[in-house]
Amino acid sequence: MNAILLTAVWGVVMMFSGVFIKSKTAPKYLAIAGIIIIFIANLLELNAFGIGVLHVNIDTKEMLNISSFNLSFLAVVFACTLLFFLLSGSDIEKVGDDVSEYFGLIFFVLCGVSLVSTYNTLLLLFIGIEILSIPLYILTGSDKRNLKSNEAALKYFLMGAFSTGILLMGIAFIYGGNNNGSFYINNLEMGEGPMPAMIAVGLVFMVIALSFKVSAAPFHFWTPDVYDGAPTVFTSFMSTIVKVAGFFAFVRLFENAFGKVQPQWQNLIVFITVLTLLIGNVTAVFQQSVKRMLAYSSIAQAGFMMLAVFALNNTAKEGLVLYAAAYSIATIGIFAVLIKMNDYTIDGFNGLAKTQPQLALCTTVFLLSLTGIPLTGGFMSKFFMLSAAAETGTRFWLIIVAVLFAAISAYYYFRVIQAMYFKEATTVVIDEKEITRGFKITLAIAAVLIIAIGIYPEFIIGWMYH
Amino acid sequence: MSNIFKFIWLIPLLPLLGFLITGLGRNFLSKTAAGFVGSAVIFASFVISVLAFLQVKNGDTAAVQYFDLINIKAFKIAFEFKIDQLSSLFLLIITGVGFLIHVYSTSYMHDEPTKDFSKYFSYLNLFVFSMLVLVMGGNYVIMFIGWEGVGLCSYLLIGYWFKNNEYTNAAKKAFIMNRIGDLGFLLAVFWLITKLGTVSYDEVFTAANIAKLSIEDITAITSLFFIGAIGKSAQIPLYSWLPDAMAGPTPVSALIHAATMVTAGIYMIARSNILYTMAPATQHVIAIVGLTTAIVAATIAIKQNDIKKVLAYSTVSQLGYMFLGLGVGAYTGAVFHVMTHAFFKALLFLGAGSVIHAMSGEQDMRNMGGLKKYMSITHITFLIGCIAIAGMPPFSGFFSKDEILAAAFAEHPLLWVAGVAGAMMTAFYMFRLYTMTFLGKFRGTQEQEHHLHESPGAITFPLIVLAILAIMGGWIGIPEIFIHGGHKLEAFLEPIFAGSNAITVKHEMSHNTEFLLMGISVLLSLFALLFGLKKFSNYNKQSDKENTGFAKVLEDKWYFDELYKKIITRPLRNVSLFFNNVIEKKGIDGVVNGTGKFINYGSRQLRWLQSGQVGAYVLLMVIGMLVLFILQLFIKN
Amino acid sequence: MDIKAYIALSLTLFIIGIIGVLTRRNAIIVFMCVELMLNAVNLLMVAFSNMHQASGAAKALPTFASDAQIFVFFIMIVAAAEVSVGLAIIVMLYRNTHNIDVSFLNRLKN
Amino acid sequence: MSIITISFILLSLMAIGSGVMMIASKSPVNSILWLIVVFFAISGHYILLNAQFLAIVNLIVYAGAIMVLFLFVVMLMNLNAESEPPKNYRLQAIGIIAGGCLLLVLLSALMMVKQQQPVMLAGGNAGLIKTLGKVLFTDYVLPFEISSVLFLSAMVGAVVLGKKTKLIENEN
Amino acid sequence: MGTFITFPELLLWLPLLIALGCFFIKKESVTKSFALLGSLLVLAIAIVSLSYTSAAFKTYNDVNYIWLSHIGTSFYLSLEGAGRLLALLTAVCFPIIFISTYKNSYKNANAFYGLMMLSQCGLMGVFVAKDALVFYFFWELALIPVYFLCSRWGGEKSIQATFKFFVYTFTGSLLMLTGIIYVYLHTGTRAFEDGTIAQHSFALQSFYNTTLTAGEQGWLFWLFFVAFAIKMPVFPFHSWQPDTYDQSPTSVTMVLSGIMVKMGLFGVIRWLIPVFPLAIPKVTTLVMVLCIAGIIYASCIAMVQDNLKKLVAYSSIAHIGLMCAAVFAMNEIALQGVMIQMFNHGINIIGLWIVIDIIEKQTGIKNMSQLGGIAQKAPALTIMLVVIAFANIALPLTNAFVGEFMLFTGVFKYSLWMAVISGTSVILAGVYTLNMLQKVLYGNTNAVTENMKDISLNQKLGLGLIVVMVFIFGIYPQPMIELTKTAVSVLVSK
Repeated sequence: MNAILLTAVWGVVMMFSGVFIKSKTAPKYLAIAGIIIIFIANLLELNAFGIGVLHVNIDTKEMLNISSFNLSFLAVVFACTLLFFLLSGSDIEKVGDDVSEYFGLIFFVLCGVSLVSTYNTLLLLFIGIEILSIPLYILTGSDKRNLKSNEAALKYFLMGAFSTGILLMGIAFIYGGNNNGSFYINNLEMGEGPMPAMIAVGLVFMVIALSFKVSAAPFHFWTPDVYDGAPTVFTSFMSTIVKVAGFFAFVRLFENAFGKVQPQWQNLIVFITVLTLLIGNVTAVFQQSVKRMLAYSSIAQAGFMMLAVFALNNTAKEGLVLYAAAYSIATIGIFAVLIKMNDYTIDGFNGLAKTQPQLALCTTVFLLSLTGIPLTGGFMSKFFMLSAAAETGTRFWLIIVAVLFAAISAYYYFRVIQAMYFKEATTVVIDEKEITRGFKITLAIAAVLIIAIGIYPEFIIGWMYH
Repeated sequence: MSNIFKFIWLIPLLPLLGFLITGLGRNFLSKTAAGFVGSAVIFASFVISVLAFLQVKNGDTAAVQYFDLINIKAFKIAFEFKIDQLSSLFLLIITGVGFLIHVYSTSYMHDEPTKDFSKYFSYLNLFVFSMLVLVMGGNYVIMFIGWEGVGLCSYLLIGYWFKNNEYTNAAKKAFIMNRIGDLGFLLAVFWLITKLGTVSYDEVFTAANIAKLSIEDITAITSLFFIGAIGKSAQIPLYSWLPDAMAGPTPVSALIHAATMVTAGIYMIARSNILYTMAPATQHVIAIVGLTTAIVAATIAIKQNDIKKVLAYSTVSQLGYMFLGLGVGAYTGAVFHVMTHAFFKALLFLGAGSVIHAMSGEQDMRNMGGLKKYMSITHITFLIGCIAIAGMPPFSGFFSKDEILAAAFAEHPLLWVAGVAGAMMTAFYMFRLYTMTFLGKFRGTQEQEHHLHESPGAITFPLIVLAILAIMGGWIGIPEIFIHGGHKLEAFLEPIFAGSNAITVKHEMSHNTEFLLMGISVLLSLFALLFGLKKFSNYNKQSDKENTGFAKVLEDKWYFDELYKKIITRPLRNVSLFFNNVIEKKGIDGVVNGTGKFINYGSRQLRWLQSGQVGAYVLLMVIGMLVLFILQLFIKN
Repeated sequence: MDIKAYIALSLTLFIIGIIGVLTRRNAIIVFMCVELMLNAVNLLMVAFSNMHQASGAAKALPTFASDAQIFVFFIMIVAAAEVSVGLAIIVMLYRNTHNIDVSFLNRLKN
Repeated sequence: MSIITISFILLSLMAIGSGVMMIASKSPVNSILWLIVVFFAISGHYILLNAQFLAIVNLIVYAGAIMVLFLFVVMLMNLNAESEPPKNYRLQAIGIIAGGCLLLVLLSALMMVKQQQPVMLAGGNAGLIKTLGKVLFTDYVLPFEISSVLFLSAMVGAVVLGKKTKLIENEN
Repeated sequence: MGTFITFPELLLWLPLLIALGCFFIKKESVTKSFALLGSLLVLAIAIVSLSYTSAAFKTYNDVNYIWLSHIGTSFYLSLEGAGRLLALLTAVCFPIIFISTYKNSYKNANAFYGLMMLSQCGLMGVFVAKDALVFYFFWELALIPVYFLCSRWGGEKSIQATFKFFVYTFTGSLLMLTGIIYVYLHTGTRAFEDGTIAQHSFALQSFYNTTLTAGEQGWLFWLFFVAFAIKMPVFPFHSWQPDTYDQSPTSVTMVLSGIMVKMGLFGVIRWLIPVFPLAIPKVTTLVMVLCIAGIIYASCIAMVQDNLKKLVAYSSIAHIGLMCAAVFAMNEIALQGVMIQMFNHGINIIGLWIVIDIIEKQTGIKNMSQLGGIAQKAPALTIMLVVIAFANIALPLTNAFVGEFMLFTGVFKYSLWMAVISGTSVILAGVYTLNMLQKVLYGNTNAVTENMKDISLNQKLGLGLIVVMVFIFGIYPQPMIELTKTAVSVLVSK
């Protein structure tokens, strides 16, 4: 509850700050302060400091379900956002004139994230998703002078609206199909037997809509274009925090509402997972632009996260939180470096290790994490996902397929590493002035975090059992 | 000096020390020092060998274990030496002849640079070491150590003049052909280990252990061992390395290819005689292979013009005789022939070396002739050697060869007929060689003639000693029919072959038959000898025609090398190239790279899905929805 | 009325919307088709609400009768918000390119 | 056949027909007008279903506000029939077939259910403003408040996107 | 848990510390000496640990830290059996590599040596891990530094070659990971000292005690085996190897061929055969046929190779194939042979690489046909090469003989024909090795080899050490056998 309220309030604060504060850099600090407050408030609610649960208590009519699992996920989200602000905050300032509005919108998105990770009714799921999406449409188009940004915004918007329609259709059928006439996801009275046709139809609609949100194939088509067209800072935010929130919503819905009839819809998820892994990994191979490659990589990673939806057990949930942390930190880190680059193609990274060894090292850690090399968080999270999928005891071939695609992923991630370390730079790769000491330190902290998750993931998983 | 057996480890160790000193010190040692060290260690070994021999003669034998080479539950292989009648006899031959060759070498190799001179001696020492390990070894693995060791040394010595690619090719050929045999040897050892869990002679040859082996086992083991022997002792089909091995310095040819290394196969079979006696099938094969080799090699020798080549083929031929002996169960005869052959063949080679030395490296007999007057000692000793190898009584070769032939006759008269034919050829080509070299007129260049001289003492001394041995060496094995109790060697070796003798059926021959056979073979050989002498005494280079027909076949060594090239070397190379170029590059690597290419291709194709058109995206999504709905609603899990 | 009639009607409208999205290239009309889809959902929801009322299921929840209608109300709210943002995006694009044909949106592909 | 059934059929035909016309008509303005007709038909259905409040809101919000906004935009851009580029009939056909298949699949799945589930028409007080208002401000206060965030962001978005800035074609 | 530091920890952390140290040293010469001294220290520890092998010293050799207890894994290291031998090999090889390449200069030497030491750490980890997850961690970790080393300091095509190598092995490892997960889910519970009771366990012992059916073991076997087979590499998974060996900087090639390939064999010995005992009888024939086909195949290709490095690479494939075949022969002789041969092969092949490196560094050529006459110019080098080359083809009294003898005996015990066919490699190996010697060393000098200098002192030292080991372990191999005897008997009794 703390998180939802504070994010909404801080969004408003940010908006007003634009009126009162004229400085272009000040909103960043305000936003950082805000996210720290939210983070701490969230931890307080989680009782992470051991001083008892501190939270705003509002009677939500059980429309929200606040558990330590949800809160630990939110903690990860806020921590990642903090990292995002620290690394890329100054780049938000460069997107356009309305800096404080951008920050405000980001806080609204976070509000949406908080909603979709704690919702207990389909209504709040719907509203949450919309709160999460609408600011993103705006942020995507925020680089107004850039036609690519415009185009991305329109594509995103049209397809997003389309998916909203599908989501609602799904909700309608689920509502119609269950005998309770209820929107509460844990009150649908799903028996063990075969689902009624209406529920089945609604379920498929929901799968489609949520797959769209998490950019799982074949509903991923917006992703590369939007991620590519959006201002890079916002791509960074969208492809990480927003995406993992989508997964969280996905898992919550299917665990609570349809967990009992899992065998009846697992085939859908398997189909989507395999297709996502295939399209994400294979298409990424040919990309020349790192930004676009990361877009496809985010699809590929989504394929892995789909395994959590496939498995829906405790390990899967732990794994999802881990995945959220590892994937977000790594991707935010890479994007933070990418933004500073003069050239977004892979060749643009040539020789980075010469001029900026620390940056190159950190980027390497991030890329290794995304590949899933041990000692990095990426490995641990993938490992949890695979374990979770294997624990179901069915379709073991799925995880073999998954690892084979993971092997392909090495192909494109390592191209960047090769460029940085083994190739000579032809032009100036990076604007030296942009790389402040603080930036380097933050990046290093991110890298250390990745390794910390890889070595001892229990410090995050531990939150879930507070 | 109560028990010399305590010191037998010195016998191989001394040459090893010599190897290390001359090898490591090749930059510091003078030629004299190197030659001295090299020869002295062999002499010391010889002395100990003699002492050991004397003790063995008193009926003492010993098997000494030093440490475990491999000791696991399944089996144990110890580093052990065995001194008995057989090995002590071989020790004498090896160290004795070896020593003479060392002495000879000090002079023969004197023109080499100091470093290479030292290197040469270190190789020689190492060779002697390996050979000693081979014969002293108390089990097959130790024997194998020496077995491969001599192969290595012969490789090093043949390729001694490594700048010449021909020579290194010969070295390579020798090693590889030996290795083919070694594989057979190894497999036999594996077989023994698998069946018996031991390779120690003392344990393998016990009745209890042999009883564990089926007749198939024994046949297989003996055949495999025989393959080893074929390689090492240059029998058909693995004989062709030996003539090529003449690329090495001549003393090396004498040492390796006459006196010691090639006899390893005979030693090994004699050592395992009991197994062979129990495997008559193998024995028949051995006899036939031996005989074939003896005759084929002899025919080739007739048409060779290189003095060393003739000797080399004669070696092959003589080895064939020894195998014939082994094949017909005349183990003593074979060993006897090994001994006599060591004397006269070393003598012949060294004599040839002396000639070559005098001729400034010329080896073609067509350019020699009339050397008699320039090199009297060499001439006389060489003549003795020739008579000995031709099997004229009472020279050593007569006794040993006769014993083999007698045994062959007892086995089957045809074997004897073929053997005699071979003996005739031997007499013929040896005297062809002798005549072309020493008799007639000198056919070389003026310059060569000017240089002709008798060799120095270090060369002639071994010749003289060996000539004496070539005459008298056979007297320890005079058959019963001449003197009662004359065959001292047989009596000496009796304990070794006792097991075999016990189970073989003795074909007793009447004395008359024996005399008759002896007479016929001697007469025929004498006839061939004289024919050779006559035919080539007026040899003229100009009148020598190009060989045609069968003679050409003989001159070209029955086209064995070409055959190998055609059926082994070239196909193997083609297969390898096929592996490398097709299977490896196109096949296996092609699949691996193809996977990468396929993914790349897929990537290029898949990205066309991402057309940028919202309409197309939605269409694809709708199709996806359709699929999912059908999957969920109409396909039952 | 049987609920199936409503389901059929609203699905038909929904699919008409989808077909519109598929076939039309004018961004505004595409957007309108999405609105049609939303309305189809709204209709279905109200119909379901009445269906539940008719079957008298789940009396335990006090608000169940109005739930769906409230939901529809929220859908309308969201639709309105979406429209404001959507039209802003369309206008922005139009200002930059003087075209709102979605098939010209192909700077981003592959 | 009762009057309700007849009106249901009429309204349905009206809704479907206008919907088809909307996607079929060339001129954007016509499309908008056909869509408004659809909204009216749906409002009619709401009344049949005894959801008076929604019927009104539908007219006010959709037909009144949203569609007018659309109309404004279309007018502002001066779009007309000719501005729509020539159509790609093959793509359209594929689109229609795909959509049709989808409809077929869904309907065949849903209509197979034998059991009848009647819909209550013209009865109950769930759709009354009073009832709805009470529920909205008690039980649904959280979503209601939260949706203000939605509006705020939409408002901010409209402002951020609507402000005029000069265009630099930046092909990065 | 004892409070003292144990041997496996020392062997693991020391290289890591040295690696970190190297990264921070700027001066090349200092880095070199630092890395060399460090690796010598590791060697010293490894040697000292040899005197604490008996069961009484278990606390010196075992260490078990709680780590991720709720998923049933702990940081469990143990120095024993085959692992001890290979850890020793790792410890021995690095100083030799450093010594013999001491004169080579590298760009960014600190990074080079740091990464080398990192790879040592990874290798040590593989050999001492007794927990599947820890094993997998180090299995991958050993790969990463090597990837960077090969790509950064390798030949002109090194990036592609190394990348192929990386993706290939990575794919294999990932398949193994799925296998590990599957087995893990079929283990029993594991109780920890801190009171946690995990549902399943990653401990090696639990892996041995799983209740997998024969059918499951059958396909799980292949998941593991592919990973190991790629690493070894066994035909037909070998195609990464010649290119990588060819393109890598030679000191890395030494690590790769000397030690890393043993990871595969080690994996088979410790993690494959005992875990899937029911699968073994079914697959043995197929695996052995693969191995033996690989022996002949690789030997044949080696015969027609002109590139010196590729020749050695293919010869290594043949040797490893034999070892792998012997492992699957599953008898005491064969396994004992494998144990010591793993060590010996490592020593010998590193020796070969050192020589090749010297030749390549001096002449810039690795094609045999362009070389020749080196024997005249560099007699010391020639002697070393001849000794090592003959050791490589297992001449008696060299270290490899004992190993290969036992390997062949073991294979023979399993099947006569397999022994015969694989035995022909003895001949083929002779052919290509002698070809190499002839083309490189003998004949007349040419323009390239005209100015060849003999080896320097450090190279002499490095090669000398190898030659000494070649003979010591060739003449008296029993101590090495003793070291692994118990491990073998445990394995055989399984």
